[in-house]
Amino acid sequence: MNATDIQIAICGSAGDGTIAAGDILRNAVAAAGYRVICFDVYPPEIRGFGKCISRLRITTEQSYSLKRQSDVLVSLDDSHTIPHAGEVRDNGAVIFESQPISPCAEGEHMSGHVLPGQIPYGFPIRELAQKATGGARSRNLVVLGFIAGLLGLAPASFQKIIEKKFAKQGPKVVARNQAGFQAGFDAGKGSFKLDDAAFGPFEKPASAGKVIMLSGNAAVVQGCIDAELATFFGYPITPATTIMERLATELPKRGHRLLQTEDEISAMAATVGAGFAGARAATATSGPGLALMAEMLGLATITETPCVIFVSQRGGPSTGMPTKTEQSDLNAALYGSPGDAQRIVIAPTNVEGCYRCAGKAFEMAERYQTPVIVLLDLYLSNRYETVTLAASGPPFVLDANKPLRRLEPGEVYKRYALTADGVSPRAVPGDAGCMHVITGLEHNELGRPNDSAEMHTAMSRKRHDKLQAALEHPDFAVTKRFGNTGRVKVGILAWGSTFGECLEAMFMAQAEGIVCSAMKVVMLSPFPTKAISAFMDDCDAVLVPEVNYEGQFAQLVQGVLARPVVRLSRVPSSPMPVELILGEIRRLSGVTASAIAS
Amino acid sequence: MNATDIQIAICGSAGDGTIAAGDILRNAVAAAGYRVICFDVYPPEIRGFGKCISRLRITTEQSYSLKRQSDVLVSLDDSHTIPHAGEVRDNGAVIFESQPISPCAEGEHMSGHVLPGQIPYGFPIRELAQKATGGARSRNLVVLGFIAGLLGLAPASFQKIIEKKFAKQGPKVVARNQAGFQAGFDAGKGSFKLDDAAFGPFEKPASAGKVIMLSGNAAVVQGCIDAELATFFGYPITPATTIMERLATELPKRGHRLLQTEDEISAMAATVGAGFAGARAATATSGPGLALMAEMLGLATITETPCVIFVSQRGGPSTGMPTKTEQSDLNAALYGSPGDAQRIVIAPTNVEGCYRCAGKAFEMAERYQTPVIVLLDLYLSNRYETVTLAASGPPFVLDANKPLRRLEPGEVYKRYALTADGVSPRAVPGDAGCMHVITGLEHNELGRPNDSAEMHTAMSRKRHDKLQAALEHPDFAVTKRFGNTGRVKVGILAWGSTFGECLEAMFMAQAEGIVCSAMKVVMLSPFPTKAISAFMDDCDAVLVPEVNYEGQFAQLVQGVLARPVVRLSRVPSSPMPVELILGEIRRLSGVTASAIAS
Amino acid sequence: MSIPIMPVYVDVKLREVQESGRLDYRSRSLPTWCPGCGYFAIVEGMTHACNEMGIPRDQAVVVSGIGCSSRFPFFVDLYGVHTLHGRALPVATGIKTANDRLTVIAVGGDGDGFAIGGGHISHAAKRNVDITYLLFDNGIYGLTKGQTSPLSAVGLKTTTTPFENPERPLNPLMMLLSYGASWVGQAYAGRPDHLREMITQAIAHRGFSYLHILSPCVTFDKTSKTYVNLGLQTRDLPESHDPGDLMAAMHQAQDLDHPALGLYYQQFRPTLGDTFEQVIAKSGGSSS
Amino acid sequence: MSIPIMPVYVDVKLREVQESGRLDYRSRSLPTWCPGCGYFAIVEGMTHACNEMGIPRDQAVVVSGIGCSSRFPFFVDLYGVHTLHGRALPVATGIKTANDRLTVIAVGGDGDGFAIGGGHISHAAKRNVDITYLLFDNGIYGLTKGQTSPLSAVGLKTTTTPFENPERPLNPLMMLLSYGASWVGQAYAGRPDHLREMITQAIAHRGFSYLHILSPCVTFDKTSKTYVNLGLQTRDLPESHDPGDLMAAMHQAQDLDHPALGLYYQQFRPTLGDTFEQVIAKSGGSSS
Ligand SMILES: Cc1ncc(C[n+]2csc(CCOP(=O)(O)OP(=O)(O)O)c2C)c(N)n1
Ligand SMILES: Cc1ncc(C[n+]2csc(CCOP(=O)(O)OP(=O)(O)O)c2C)c(N)n1
Ligand code: SF4
Ligand code: SF4
Ligand SMILES: [Mg+2]
Ligand SMILES: [Mg+2]
Repeated sequence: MNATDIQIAICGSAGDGTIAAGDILRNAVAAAGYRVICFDVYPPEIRGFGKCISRLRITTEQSYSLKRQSDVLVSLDDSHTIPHAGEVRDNGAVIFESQPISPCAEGEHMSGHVLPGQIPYGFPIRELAQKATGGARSRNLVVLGFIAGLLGLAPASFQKIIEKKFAKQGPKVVARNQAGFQAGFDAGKGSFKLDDAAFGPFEKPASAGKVIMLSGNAAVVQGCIDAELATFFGYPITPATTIMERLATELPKRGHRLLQTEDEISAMAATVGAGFAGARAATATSGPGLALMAEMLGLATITETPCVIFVSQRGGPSTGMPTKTEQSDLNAALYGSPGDAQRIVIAPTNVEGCYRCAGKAFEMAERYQTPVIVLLDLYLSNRYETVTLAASGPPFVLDANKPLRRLEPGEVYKRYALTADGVSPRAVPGDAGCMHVITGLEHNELGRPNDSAEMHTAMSRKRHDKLQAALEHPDFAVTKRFGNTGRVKVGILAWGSTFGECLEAMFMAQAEGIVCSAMKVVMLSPFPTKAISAFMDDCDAVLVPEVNYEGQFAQLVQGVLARPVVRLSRVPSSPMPVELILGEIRRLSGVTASAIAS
Repeated sequence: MNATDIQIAICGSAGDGTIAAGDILRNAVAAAGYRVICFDVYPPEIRGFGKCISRLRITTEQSYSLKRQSDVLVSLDDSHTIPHAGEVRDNGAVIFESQPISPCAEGEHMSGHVLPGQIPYGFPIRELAQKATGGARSRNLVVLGFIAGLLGLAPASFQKIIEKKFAKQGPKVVARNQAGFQAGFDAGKGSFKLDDAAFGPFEKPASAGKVIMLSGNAAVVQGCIDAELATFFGYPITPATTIMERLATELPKRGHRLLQTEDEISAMAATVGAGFAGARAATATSGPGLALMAEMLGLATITETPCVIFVSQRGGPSTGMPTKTEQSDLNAALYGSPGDAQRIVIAPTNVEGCYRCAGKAFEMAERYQTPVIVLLDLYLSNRYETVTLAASGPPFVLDANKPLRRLEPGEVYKRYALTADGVSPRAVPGDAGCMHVITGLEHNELGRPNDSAEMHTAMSRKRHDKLQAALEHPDFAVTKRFGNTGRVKVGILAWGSTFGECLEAMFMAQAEGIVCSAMKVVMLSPFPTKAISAFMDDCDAVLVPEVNYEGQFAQLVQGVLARPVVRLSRVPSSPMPVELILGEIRRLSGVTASAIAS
Repeated sequence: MSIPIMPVYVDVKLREVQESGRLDYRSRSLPTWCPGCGYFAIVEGMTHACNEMGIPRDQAVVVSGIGCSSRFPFFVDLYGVHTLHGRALPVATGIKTANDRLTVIAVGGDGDGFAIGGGHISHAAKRNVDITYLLFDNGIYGLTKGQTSPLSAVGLKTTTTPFENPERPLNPLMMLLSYGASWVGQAYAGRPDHLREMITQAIAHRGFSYLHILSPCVTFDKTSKTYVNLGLQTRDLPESHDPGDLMAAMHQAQDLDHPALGLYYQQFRPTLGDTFEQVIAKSGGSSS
Repeated sequence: MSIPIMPVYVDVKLREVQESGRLDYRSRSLPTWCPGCGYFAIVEGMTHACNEMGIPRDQAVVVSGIGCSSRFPFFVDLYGVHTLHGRALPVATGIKTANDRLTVIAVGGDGDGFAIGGGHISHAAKRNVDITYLLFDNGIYGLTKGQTSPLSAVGLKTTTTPFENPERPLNPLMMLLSYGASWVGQAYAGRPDHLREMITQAIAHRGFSYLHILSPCVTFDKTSKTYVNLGLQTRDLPESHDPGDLMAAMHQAQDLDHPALGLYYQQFRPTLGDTFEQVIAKSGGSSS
């Protein structure tokens, strides 16, 4: 394959412009037509000099996760970067400052940590910055230029992005950063190239549509906008905050409304209120906020009120690890509300999926009259990928309500009419003559309180059964199988952001000759029993990798199907390492590590 | 068997003194030395004339549930009682007003609804009340007297209870009610006895200890007091309120403290605060309140703070059915808090169990440094049973804390020291030199924020593994098997209040010759994997009856064991009917209904 | 000082109600409250106000929490939401955000409002959400059968304070005034005519209006907020009271022993709907 | 009107602190706040107060919510609870209920206290829980990187109000006064000596004491509550102010443009601990 597949990691401390460099780089290569996937790691401190790493994988076709090993590692702060030397592959490049300001002990300089087989590229970053811009602040731009020069990327797309990014800060700042970039570019281009990383010839992708680069949260926002979200209520919380922040800019421009509420209880309450009133309504939060929404989510379930909740998971339990990713809120999303309070829970596996799930969530909420939780996580919310938007426009239905027929004279409107598909035509305030009261009490078809055995049984059935149709929701894949078809040694069953790593691991296993497949499960509730059961029929062993301690999804699969799976539940405060999954695949397929090694 | 086993149902409207009659009756027979189990059904309305039924089963040895059919049915209001005529067994007695005030249509009078085979006892209730007391208000007492006279119960214990019950309202009221009772008694005694229900000769039970009659909630209170609960924080909610109400009287008398907080979030927060400060601390709520406590429960888990939460379930979801029983908050109790937030969840199956679980919960909370949820339900909270208190005093350990050793000079106290059993010696404010901060953030042994992979993995393991020891908690049966030993056709696996019905059904099935057993599962988290797995090994089929729609416990069993069970999940707004369970046992054991009938 | 007034029974008023056409706003369900409960007068006052103002029935939503008081929406023939305990205001805010044209009235009890829901009031007031909040103050938890509420008097014996409530009650009117509520008034269920008038005014106000309604719970409070006591204690605001003077309003509100009835304070400022439009305008968008 | 005062850096104070012995109350962890953040002065004021009052380190608990401010307990060498967002007060109430002998200090930010935690303040004040509540008002959500708070000024641009905050802020001091808090004061992080004095007084008060501390967020608010602005705006309470006069306190509190520093109001009445003992006595029990 002549295709490009380069992973670059930039590492430094919070003050070095590490994340900004990553941001420019990803935008520039995306503008040049490459596909990217990027994930930044931030320090947990409020402020300070904690370690930041920006990792980007640049490919011709969209990839599914970062690679275990980077092709290029850039150090903006050796003390932070040294422990990461090992993540560069053989013949990969390590770029660092060759002239530190003060003489430093040997062990503290990057040059002493480049491993045999890796290619060191020391160059005078600070000096070039000083010369070109009169200060050291643009070191990150110098480094970017160096990468571009070294790897053979055209400077034009960088220059555009730099222009755009710094425009607000005035022409002086733009000029300074351009100069820094140029100095680095010249140095990089002039370097004698020893490593084998390079950008392949670029081919415009065949697929029509607009390619843009989005973080998971930005994709959610785009999905909301394209689905014409009318009201949003939220309370800030990492890693969901940026959804609200972006919407705060985007919604008013479209004449829509956003309110920062006093807490998550009110955010959820107002979302239900707006949903009841007939508007598309959403909120976004993380685990702690989801806990506070549990009671109100139950009200949405029993009143059958459409609403959408974006939940971006972080490390738990409790306040946990606000800046680390985890998939441990699945149980709370599925079961957090007391009573038999089922709802739809969907979890995208990549950024494109964030966009689709966000838009489709509104359709489903309306069509099935239910709260829909879209379960993200920090890894997905914060990572960037290139996404293709269909040229034909947003693939979302803008009114998925069951039509309400006009009442016969004297007819009393039944908000909870028992119908064949369990969905009752819904009137909203303003609909003439359809006055009714919705309530959290069990009720009859009219919505009046009623706690008889018959009514409670009928209404419980209605609330559960109507959701089954979501498994066949138009234009939405609730599960999808990849890899080998037919009988396989190992089947990987995975959900959420971890699926990308699973897919990479599967490709690697296939390359080793292991017959295996991977199924992504996007709809977690209602449970896609048939599809998953059929998949399991094909597998000698079923592996469920997920980033939580209890194996929450594995427990769900076993709970529904009463069939055993192999759990790979880990809490590494980071995405699941691909090699861990690969190791399990090997083990389950009977291939020993030594057999591979030889 | 010469033993007594009589079930009496008293039915009337809210204003008829129905519940009061049941209350006097159960106290009188308990005082006479019988064992009782009683459950009242109230109307859901704030006020009004809704139907009330008080059902009592009176036995020589403690029984496990109400019987499907009553031996005696008393009508204080025919319109409410008529639909219940069918619940009286063949040759059972139906007691009703023979002289209604106004002539009523035939179909509206009880006499027209007594079924063939049942024995009608019409007598002039109102007239007797009028004559004896000058008014009709004591009709309920007249009826009680009639029952006592008819069935041959000595009046003495009734008279004592009546005295006590009405003492506060003054001697006139007492005298009026005594007179009413006496008039009924004379009438009952004088009646020609046609039915075959009668009280057997009473034998003082061999077991030592004090026998008292308690509702489930009263038993919880007794357990709290005997475990020396020091602080209670609560917010009223049906059916948990009476726990707080009783404690409000009992705690101050013992020098202890109770605070009605502004909501459940604060109740739970204050409970955690008091637990942190070293006091035994508890709160009580129902589903909606549990939802609000979810976030704070997660804090208790990660900070490893002892605290006890009594949750009495009612019909859900949402506000649901506040006056109907259900077992649908299991999922929320197990999984309601985001993150991997395991805690201990125990569920008593009868009133005696309420007492034991309440007291033991404080031991476990301290010993394992964890929140402990005691899961009750309306049926258990409100039903009355006779309970034997051990003569040797409360069976609870009053300080179950791991001893804290004195610090070496210069030693820094490690609140979360990683120990072999996962439990770290706990200092509380006031302990010299042990200052530390507890936090909802992931932390190291000192309690300082730390989100490294190693620490998060170690602490997650600690928090989970330490709970396993609870499965062997001293003097506490986490599961218990009844019925046939060895291989069985059908094994019933049940939890909570429904277990009583399961046991009755099992006895009936055994009587029909079906080889079966029933296992009660008192500890739901951590899951008693070994015991349940071993039980399942013995069963051809495993039946899981529970009063919820989703089969939440069945899902748990399958989730852990990946072995199939047969779900019997129903939401009848009432306890699970014994015959439903029996029917399933028959079906699973291959016995057809017709085979039984013949 | 006014003379104690008898409880208001709905049936007494029935003819009058029918004649006035107010029955249009009554639902098919009869209130399930205890006979004599002060709440009957409130539902009556509310339907009267709707009638007087000619509010279109399908353009109005009544939103409540949980409590005896919160059963209210079932007894009027408007759209309604019987939410969760304490959550009427944020749900109402959501409704109003979605559709400004609706008349939105939140109702609830003293426990619902000042205990569990206490965190929301200041924010509804701050935002000046254009809704009306009718707070039914019986100084007790009625639905759960008689526990102390944050507005219970010192010394009240309840099931959770069997040795007498030791805490002084909150002062709701001072609180609302400190929150910047733009219309603050007080009424009493035993003064039905004044009550109706106040409800009408409160609904008419553009912005967040708060009406505190004293109302006896005849079942669980036999000693404190009874018709007799409230009849004796309540007074009218002085004629001279200026509803534009916040400090004067605060001063009047301080007196919990002799609660004054009437309009304490009124102010006009942009509503939440106005600020949404302002933000949309600033963003360069236009309302949809 | 006072002169703008420079930010207080901890290191500048280090010698002074060491000499005074106040370092005893500082924990091993250095604050992780941004250089120049007003909070440094508060931790300094607090340790000073502990030193002055000779509070035994193992008999005091600092309880916080979540926010930059709520990291506070990690920076003092006392017992501490870093609770959940908004829940410092109820947790503190539980601690005090369990053990009256402890000195309990709750701390938190303006979002923590007046947004998500807003429902708890009135009840802590009503019960007169004998704790001190230090509220750090920077008018913004610091930890989550700069969203509007309920105390943000009108017109402030934040990440959630990119088109300017359209709402007027709440008035925390009026609110606390209306809640019946028994000690209400205000200080400013840029006036460290006064701040320390106020913290000491607040802790010394028997009952619920509320100290509102204005404190710049140098990272996310460059325009509103800055050292320069606050330095220019704050004033002292008039000499003549009588802390026993609630209405005078209300009047002073009304002025948000020129926040007055000092003790607004003080009153002595039974604390929660007292009422527990009163209930125990009435029940015929005796304290254990
Ligand atoms: C989360 C939650 N907690 C508690 C309850 C139980 N509950 C229902 S109504 C109520 C209090 C009612 O008092 P109030 O608001 O004063 O209304 P009233 O009945 O007096 O009109 C309580 C505690 C509930 N439904 N939900
Ligand atoms: C339930 C919950 N919701 C939201 C958050 C996220 N969060 C953490 S701190 C904070 C606000 C902090 O603002 P403030 O209280 O003013 O403190 P500051 O950082 O300004 O000192 C928020 C929204 C959370 N941790 N928990
Ligand atoms: S309990 Fe009290 S508040 Fe409730 S309906 Fe009856 S009188 Fe009214
Ligand atoms: S973000 Fe603001 S409040 Fe937080 S530490 Fe920095 S300056 Fe202080
Ligand atoms: Mg009330
Ligand atoms: Mg703040």
